[in-house]
Amino acid sequence: MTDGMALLGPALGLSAILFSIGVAGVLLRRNVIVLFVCIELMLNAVNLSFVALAQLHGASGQVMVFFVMTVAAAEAAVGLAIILAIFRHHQSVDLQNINLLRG
Amino acid sequence: MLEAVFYVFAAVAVVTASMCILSRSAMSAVLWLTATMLSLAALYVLLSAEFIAAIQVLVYAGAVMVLFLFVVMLLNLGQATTDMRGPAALATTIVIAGLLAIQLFALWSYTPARLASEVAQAPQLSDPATLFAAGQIARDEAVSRGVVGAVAVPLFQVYLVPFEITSVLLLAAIVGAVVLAKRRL
Amino acid sequence: MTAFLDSIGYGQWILHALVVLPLLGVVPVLLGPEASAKRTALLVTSLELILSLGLWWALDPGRGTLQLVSNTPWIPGWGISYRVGIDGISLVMVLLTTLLMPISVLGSWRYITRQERGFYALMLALLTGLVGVFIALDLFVFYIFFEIMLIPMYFIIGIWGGPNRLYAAIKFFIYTMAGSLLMLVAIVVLVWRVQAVTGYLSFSYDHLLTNAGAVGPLAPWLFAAFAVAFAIKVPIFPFHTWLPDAHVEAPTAGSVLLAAVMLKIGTYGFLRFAVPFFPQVALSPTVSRIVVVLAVIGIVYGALVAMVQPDIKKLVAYSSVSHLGFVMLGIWGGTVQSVQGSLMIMISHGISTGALFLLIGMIYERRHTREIADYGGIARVVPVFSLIFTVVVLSSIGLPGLNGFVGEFLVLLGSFSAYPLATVIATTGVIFAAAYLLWALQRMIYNRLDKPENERLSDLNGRELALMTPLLIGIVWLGLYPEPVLRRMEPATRRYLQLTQPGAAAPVAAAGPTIEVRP
Amino acid sequence: MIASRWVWLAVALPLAGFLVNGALALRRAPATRAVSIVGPGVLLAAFAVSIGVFAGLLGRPPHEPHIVTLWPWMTAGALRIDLAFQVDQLSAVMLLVVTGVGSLIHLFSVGYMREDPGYARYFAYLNLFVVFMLVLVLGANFPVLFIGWEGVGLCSYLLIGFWFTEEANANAGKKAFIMNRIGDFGVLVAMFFLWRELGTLNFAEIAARAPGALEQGGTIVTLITLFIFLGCTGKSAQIPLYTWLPDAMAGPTPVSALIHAATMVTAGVYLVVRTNVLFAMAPLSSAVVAGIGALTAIFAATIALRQYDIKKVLAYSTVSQLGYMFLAVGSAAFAGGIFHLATHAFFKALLFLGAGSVIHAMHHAYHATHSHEDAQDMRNMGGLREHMPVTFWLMAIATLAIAGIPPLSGFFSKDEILASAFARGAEMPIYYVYYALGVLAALLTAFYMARLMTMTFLGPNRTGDEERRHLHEAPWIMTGPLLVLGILSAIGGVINLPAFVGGRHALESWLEPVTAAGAAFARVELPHGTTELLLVGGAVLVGVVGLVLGYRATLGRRVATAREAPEEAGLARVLNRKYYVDEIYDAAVVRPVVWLSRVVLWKGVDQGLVDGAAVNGTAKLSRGLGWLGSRVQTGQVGLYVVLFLVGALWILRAVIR
Repeated sequence: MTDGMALLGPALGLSAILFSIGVAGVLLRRNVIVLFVCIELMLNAVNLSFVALAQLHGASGQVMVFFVMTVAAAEAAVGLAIILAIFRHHQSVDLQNINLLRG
Repeated sequence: MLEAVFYVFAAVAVVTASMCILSRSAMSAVLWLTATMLSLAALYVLLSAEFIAAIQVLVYAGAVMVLFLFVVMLLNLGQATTDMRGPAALATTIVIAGLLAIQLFALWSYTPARLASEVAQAPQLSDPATLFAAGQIARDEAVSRGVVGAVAVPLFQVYLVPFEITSVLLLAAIVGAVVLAKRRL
Repeated sequence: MTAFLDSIGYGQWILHALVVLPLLGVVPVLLGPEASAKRTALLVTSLELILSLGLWWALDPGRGTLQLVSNTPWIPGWGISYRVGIDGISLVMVLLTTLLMPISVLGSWRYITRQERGFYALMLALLTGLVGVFIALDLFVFYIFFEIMLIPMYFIIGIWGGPNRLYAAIKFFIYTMAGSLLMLVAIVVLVWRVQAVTGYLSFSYDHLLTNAGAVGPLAPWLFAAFAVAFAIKVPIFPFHTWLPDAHVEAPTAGSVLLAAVMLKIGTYGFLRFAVPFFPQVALSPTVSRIVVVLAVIGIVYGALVAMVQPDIKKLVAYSSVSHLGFVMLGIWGGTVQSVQGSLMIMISHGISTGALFLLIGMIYERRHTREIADYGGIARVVPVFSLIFTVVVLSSIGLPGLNGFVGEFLVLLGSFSAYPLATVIATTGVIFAAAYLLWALQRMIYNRLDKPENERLSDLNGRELALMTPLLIGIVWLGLYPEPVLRRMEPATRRYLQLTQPGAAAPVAAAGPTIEVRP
Repeated sequence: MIASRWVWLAVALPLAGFLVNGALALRRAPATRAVSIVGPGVLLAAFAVSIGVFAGLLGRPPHEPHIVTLWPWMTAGALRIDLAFQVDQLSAVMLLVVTGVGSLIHLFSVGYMREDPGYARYFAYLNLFVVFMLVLVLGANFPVLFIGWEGVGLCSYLLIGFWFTEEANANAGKKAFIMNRIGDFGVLVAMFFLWRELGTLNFAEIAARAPGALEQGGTIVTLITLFIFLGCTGKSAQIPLYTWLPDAMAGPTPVSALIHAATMVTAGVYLVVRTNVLFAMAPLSSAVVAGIGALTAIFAATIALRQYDIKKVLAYSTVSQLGYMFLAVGSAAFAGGIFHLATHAFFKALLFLGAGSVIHAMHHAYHATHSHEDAQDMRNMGGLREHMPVTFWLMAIATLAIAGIPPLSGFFSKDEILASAFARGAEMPIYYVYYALGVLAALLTAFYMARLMTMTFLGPNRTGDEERRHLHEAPWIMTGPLLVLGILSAIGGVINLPAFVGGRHALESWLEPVTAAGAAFARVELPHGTTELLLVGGAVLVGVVGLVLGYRATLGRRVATAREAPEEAGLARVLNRKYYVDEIYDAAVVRPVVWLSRVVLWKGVDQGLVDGAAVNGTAKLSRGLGWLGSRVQTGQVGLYVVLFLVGALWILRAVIR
């Protein structure tokens, strides 16, 4: 089953592309929810590279993915709760006018 | 043959990801992301990480994305609101994302052999098989213990402490979410 | 007299006593009742003066080297020892300080009404700082005293000062502090380089002096750091703007000590540390030309700007800039006469300007204004004050026969051979000095007595006369018979010139602390 | 010989007088009795000591001056300056003139200043002045001379501004001191040159070392002498530093007599004679000295023509006569200069004191009738001959003397100066021009003196009928000294009678040891025989013509009193306004300097550049940077992400390669 090894290069390449798309999404969109979605996408890209390299470094790669997922879940939960609170206050989730924390 | 399958799913993942960031409404963005996740699950299988693929589908695609859906519907953001930033933001995005992609795309040419040669100090040792024995052991484990066992052993032995910490993390997240989201305590 | 002094082992304990006594004095001042604070302060400072008079005989005028040196290791790990000693130059400065301190305490008898205890405690702390700076022979100890001096002066200006005293106090503090930090860096680098070459880590002045050559290419930078720190203190032309503000806002005692003693620490620093450590750099053509030009600018600029000042204290402040310009010209004049002249100006400027500020303080206590225009024709109302004020003004103009002239004459005479053109321009400073001070004197004392408030001024009382007499005696005595003072300073001047003239034989690197420096 | 050891007593006595009077002045109660004894008494004692010293000198071998060292004053390295007095022929003569004329003027002041509230203070300053003048004259080296030099400047400041409640007087005092100070700058620089070149400041050593060390006619010796002369112009009110003298008339008249006629203003001439070796070695500077002397003589004389204040006329006359003295020393006739200095002291002091008694009488008259006319304006006088005969006749003698009418003293001294200028012409033709200017100035001098005499004493009285009854002769205490001075100005010529009258130049031979050093380089041979007689005749003729013209010109025109006097016109106006020199100085020097220091230096450089830009500037700069930093925190999450990613990219770029 060494063919999985052969896939290492393309997998890492794909993870790079997905990560860039995620970043583009974060920069492009003003809606906070979509922002979170893009962050999730970036996390998935990272998971992909973890998995790809797990073939070389053993199962610890996959354990990492496992942890990344738990963190992502926690982050999503808290983030969305914050968004709910903001929405209740501002009636909008547009990033532009959530700027109270400034110099 | 495996490459072909890989590239198909890779293409699907890229398309769905692009559609996700370009979609007009939040609802469609979430759904496209779910599709990307599923295609990734398929790729995990190709990379002989079957257990992770399952978890991906169950936990990530299932639970987290559903949570997103809930929030989107709760705030009835479904209708299309073009929240795309202005042309200036578009330009910066292209520049930054482009640069990032170029930088990271160099990873595409990383074969195990090249990785080994870079990692090993002494040039004569740069045979990937000997250096990355751990990968082979893991695969033998998977065969002997089954896919889930191969992941479970390091999870509960080597990484036991981080595992417990994540549980505390999740507890904190739950409490946080409840406190923040409730209207009046 | 010297026999009596030796019998009581005067040489060993006097320098420590002079430093510690004021600090001990602080305790009774703070604990005692508010009213008696000034009396205790006067007692302590007078005691200090009497003690310090012994130095006049204890110092052997024959030898130029550092005497009464006592060395107690303090932080052996870093090679720092509490090392003190005096020579002709520091003797005279210490005596000036101890003389002026009781006078300024007596001068602020009725001037300071709020928090008297705090004020007199700070004055005593200031006395420690001032005396310490002049006798310190360990660069670390010198730096500490250099800083100790700033803090009390900051509070004296900041709390008991005039209307916008905070601005003046902060400006004074930061300005001087910036300079001294530069100096600290230079000291550390110097000690480190010397340690690298001689292998012996020590902050002691003699050790560093003999091996200052070890600094090699860093010398210009180190000299620059020292020079800037002291230039701010002197002050030399571009760094002088803190002085008028500090003087205008400071209370009388603060102004007296600031002008009479603290400015001299800058020139003392040049004479003791900056130039002897790096003679090649200090006396190189470029640096000398810069310093001389700045000095001459200081003289003429100070005098011209003083001419148009509406506020008498600012006028005297700018006149100090002008006088100290002469001192710098003298130090770089490079002859025995010019350096002796600089030292004489340091003393006589201290006495004359100190007296001027005291008088201004006295008239301010009565009339509560420093604008020259508010006065006029008070000679008939306060004849004694006018007479003393005229004598002091004449002494600071440099009328021959009074103390101002001796110093200025020697400086100009001495530096004429080295810098003829600069000296001629500096001599015009003499004309402007007469112009601005006489004009101010005339507008204050002579002219018409047209303002009603001036008619009811009371003349000087006993206390004020008492504190002016020693200064007046000093003015006349130093003017007509400066001989004993000059004789005591001459060996130290010769030693300074011998250390800094390019031809001075580079003294052999003496390992370890030496009591007598073998030139 | 022992007498000169007591020379310091001559200085100590007036000093004691100053201290006593000063103390009395500070006490509230005016002790006029005690002061009027101490003041002049101390001067008379000093005069006695001077006579003793003079007698002592007669017995001494002429060539070594007697140096009396009091104590070492300044020693620094090779420099050794003692507070020492030098008693030699020159200082003895000056000693006599100063204490002699001084005592007479002190006596006169007792009468003149009796009613003044500041009586004690006046005598204190006057005594202090004599102390400094003696120190100046007796100084053995430049710095000691400089003590006297500046000291007399200080006393003239105090005395000119004596009635200081009037701002004008105080200003005049200040102007005098500062202008003197500009002159002193010259003396200081000369001292530094001498120290650098000759390594000494003692007069004796300078005279000894100068011929060897300094190259004759070289730039160094010329520079030294020019700087010394700058000092002299300041002190002796020559062009360009003369404008303070006419304003100095703001002081009491005896002060003008003592300081601004007899003693202080002659200090410049004394210094030139004292350092005659230097001037003799620098022909160029001597020419400059003589030139400025002649120019000042003619220039001041022209201004005096049109002045109406009696003291101003005398002031410009002094400036002019001083010009003559410098003309003399400029043409190497050092003894001639001193001779004229002495005779001038006599008749000018007499003229000033005479004017003083006239003004005193006028004050009484106006005081009695409470009118506020100007007591010093000649247009209010006239016909005082009947009321003040003694003063009139004595001032007439002085007028004839100053005009150079034989056998009075002025004739001999002025004639000798003109003769020496003429003789010097042989070597340097420019001196002929100076001679011509001298003669012209002599004509004008006779003219304005005659004008003054006729305006004041002759013709109809214009003071006013009421006041005329109060006009009467000054008390004997004032006319006494006048009498003595009158005699002196008449027979003053005897001290240096020229050959053609059978004299043997007594003063010149007396001063020979002092002027010997200079004579070695520049010797002036007075013309003999016919040319001498021609010159003398010419001078006398000029004097007489001037007097007659002056008398006829003023008597002819009807002179209106000061109040109705019409405004001057044309040239007369320019002369009356002193060629507007004061205004020119003010505009060209004083105002620009004040503007420069106020606007440019203080506001511009100090507040603006150094304080504003450098000091407060750095404060503003740091605050600005802080403000800039806060601008970045806009609150826009998007911006933060971009910045974050840019940072990440930067690190990535470094890592990847």
